[in-house]
Amino acid sequence: APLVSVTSLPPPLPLPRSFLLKSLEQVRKIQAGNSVLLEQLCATYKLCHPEELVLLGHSLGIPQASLSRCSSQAQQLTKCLSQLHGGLFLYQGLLQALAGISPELAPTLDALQLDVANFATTIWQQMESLGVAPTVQPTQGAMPTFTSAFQRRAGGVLATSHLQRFLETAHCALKHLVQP
Amino acid sequence: APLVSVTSLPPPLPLPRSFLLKSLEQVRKIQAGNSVLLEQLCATYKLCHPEELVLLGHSLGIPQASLSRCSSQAQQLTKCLSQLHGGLFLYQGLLQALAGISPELAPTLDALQLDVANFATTIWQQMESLGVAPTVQPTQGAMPTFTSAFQRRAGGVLATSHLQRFLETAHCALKHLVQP
Amino acid sequence: GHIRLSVPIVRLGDPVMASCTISPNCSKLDQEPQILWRLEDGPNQPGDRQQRLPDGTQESIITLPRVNLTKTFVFCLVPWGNSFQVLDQAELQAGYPPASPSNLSCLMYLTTNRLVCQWEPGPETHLPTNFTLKSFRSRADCQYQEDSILDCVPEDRQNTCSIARKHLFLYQNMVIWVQAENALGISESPKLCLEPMDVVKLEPPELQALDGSRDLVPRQPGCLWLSWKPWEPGRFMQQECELRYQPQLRGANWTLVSHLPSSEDQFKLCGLHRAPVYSLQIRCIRSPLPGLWSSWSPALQLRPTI
Amino acid sequence: GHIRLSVPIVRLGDPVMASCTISPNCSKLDQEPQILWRLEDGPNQPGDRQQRLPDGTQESIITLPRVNLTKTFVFCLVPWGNSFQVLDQAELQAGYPPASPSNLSCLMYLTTNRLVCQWEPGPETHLPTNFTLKSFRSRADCQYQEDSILDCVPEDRQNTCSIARKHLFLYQNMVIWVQAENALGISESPKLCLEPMDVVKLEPPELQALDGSRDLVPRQPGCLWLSWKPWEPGRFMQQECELRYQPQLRGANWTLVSHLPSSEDQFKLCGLHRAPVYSLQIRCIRSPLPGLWSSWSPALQLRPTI
Repeated sequence: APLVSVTSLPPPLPLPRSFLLKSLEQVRKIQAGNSVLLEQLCATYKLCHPEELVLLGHSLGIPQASLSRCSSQAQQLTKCLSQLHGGLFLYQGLLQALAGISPELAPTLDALQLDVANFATTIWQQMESLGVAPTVQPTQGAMPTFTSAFQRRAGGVLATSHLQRFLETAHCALKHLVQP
Repeated sequence: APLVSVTSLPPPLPLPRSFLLKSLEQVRKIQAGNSVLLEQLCATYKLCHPEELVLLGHSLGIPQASLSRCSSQAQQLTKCLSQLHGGLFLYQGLLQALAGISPELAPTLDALQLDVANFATTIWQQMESLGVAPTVQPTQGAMPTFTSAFQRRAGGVLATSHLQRFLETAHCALKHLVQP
Repeated sequence: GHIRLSVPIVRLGDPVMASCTISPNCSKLDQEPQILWRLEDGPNQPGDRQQRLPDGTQESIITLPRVNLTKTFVFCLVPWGNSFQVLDQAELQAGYPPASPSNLSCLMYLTTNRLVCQWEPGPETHLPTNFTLKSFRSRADCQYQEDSILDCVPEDRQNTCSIARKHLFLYQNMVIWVQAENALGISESPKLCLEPMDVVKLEPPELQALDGSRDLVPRQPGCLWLSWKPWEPGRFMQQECELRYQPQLRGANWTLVSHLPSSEDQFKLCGLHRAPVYSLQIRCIRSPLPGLWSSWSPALQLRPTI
Repeated sequence: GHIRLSVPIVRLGDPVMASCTISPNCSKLDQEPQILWRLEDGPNQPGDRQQRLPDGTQESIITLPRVNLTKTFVFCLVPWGNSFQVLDQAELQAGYPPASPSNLSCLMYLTTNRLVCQWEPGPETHLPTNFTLKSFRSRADCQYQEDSILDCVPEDRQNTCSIARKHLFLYQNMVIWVQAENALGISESPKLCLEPMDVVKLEPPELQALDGSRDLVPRQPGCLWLSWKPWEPGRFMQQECELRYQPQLRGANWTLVSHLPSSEDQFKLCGLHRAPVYSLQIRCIRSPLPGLWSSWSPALQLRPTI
């Protein structure tokens, strides 16, 4: 059964079911760690409203990744995988830039960063197996620099809430692929 | 009551009873630690016969301290205290030269060395209180150097068995002073 | 936006002043935005006054008359569309300077070869407060300082610290005290003058019943035969011991036998008739040199000969 | 005097040769002293042969045909007056090379985020033997090596080592094995190929009885109402659970209910009549991805409705 119903495109690639199941599990694992981090930032530093940090996010230059090619309407598998990898790679770098955020949050942040990096690797290796990986891995763009503890914490709130939205889209797309 | 009965000498110095009691206790404490070290050297390295190491002791140059002025026949208090201090000072240096003898013996050796050093200080301070201390503390002479683990262990057997005999004499002399 | 506090750590109940400044080149904002403040989860409120500095910077100043929380997050915000945007956040801590630590006491342990001191830290300061056990060696009267000993830093939140053998002269006086320090001040406990061996904590000897069936012990009615040996690590110390015994009857009192030697191979306790079973305990003290009583040995239950 | 051993560490049962030499400038001795040997506490004995070397050195050689002790002190002595003097001592060790460690297995723990591996070290070697858990990351088939992971060194005498999260790719295969090494040789265990998450050790859910008095649960005879939620750290995993129950009667067997979901708010178990009290336990496994069964939950004792 075809996975997508868009015509005039190359035929859909067969993604192994185990890859999809493992990816879904990784999404949920990262979502769980991410939620813990958001709750800790709210409880410890009273930073509970990401919508109040939009202006700061702009001035710090906190980036956001898109998953437009993974929406169920116009799913283009190769491009979706590539966007998924690119986004995870971006957030992994962003989480790394938050290092030193606070001793209490460090274990959660470190674990989250590793989970995101591992997931990005899983996706990349699948792209390689399918022969759709670019010849060179993308390199990380410039990351925001934080000049105060508050900026780092606010950056943490923004990065985790962006990642949360990214993962919701990714989960939906993967779910659609595993049970078409 | 005079402490010694030798005539034609300056009158005996009054040694505080608490100094004598504390000195006796320190002698017994060092004797106990010393015995443990001797037993450990025998049990661990089968070096149970100091009399078989005389030749080695000569060639290594393991020194021995005298307490001739503390014998009950001709006790000369100032000279006895000075010999006691000198001997303890010598053995403390010798025990220090044994450092690295073996990981198992190190705690016992370290404790013993500290007890001997502390006892030497007690004696020296008493000599100062009596006004009979020389103006400069003695300095340590050349200590044997050991070129093998066996030499160091054999040196340990010799040093501890010399110290044991020295302490027996000291105990006897102090006992005589505390109960004339 | 940038918040400055007059002091970041204050005494509880003291006032604190905060200023929030917005530089004029913050292009996304109005030229003269209204600066608002928020404490913890509280409502947004204006400052006491807002002014424009010569360089165009907007500054709002607020005075918090009494700081009642030990930790407060202070936010500086501006209106933005229908909502607000946080520009900066500062953390304000409050507490008390440390009181003098009290009840400092030390015990010398022969098994670990450590002098262990404990103290009471005094009332909660609500601030990170460091305790340090300080000491120096001295002559008999504790008036003069010889070598000072390395500071002893207790493990996290323990009101106890132990000085290792290598820093001690066991038979020489030392002066010991505790220093408490936090961001609001320093205080010291009263100083203790002691010779480590004079506060040695011995263990009691092990009390043993002598087997009544041995020929060595002739049977005699109403008696108990005992033996004890000093606790091994304290064997080099001259000690004096005391024994207490009590018939196992309701309301019975202990009877004390004092001035016993530290070692007995065959000790006879007679004149026991009132009960079938007696409890016995022994404890010892360094003597005639100063010392502390050991705890009582575990009770031995014995039946006197008939 | 100086002892030289042909080898300082040998296989148990192997022979070893020792020589003791005395230089001619050892003035306190005879020119040609008789060199004697002593093993441990044994008697003094002459060597196999004694010779004078061209430079005047005396040399005695002894062969120990079979070394039967794991540790032997060898002494070289000379007669001296009525007794003997020790000139040198050497320590001879004996044992076996390590066997291949066996039964290597690993579990991934989600609370500590560590992959814990254990193994059996094989028979005693009598020599200091170092075990090292070695590993590298690989692709699906475990044929190719990607990054190698830092060696994991177990704590003293523990046959277990744990690899921290930062060295792991949880969803990628890795190759793991144990290397044993002592003075007599090196050996390796068979290699394990696994993906850490496939050996995750989940904890069972907490099984709870639903209060029968609540309106939500209509009373119906011979039934039990239960609920469970997955163990929190494993909640992100798709799981399948199974329940077992047993009437509390002598000789009763467990009844199994399989293919249950990992979470149930209101699970009804009916048709229970034979006993007044039932024991119930639940366990779960990652599914459909590979996993290991959790242990059974602690038993819940429940009385069916009448």
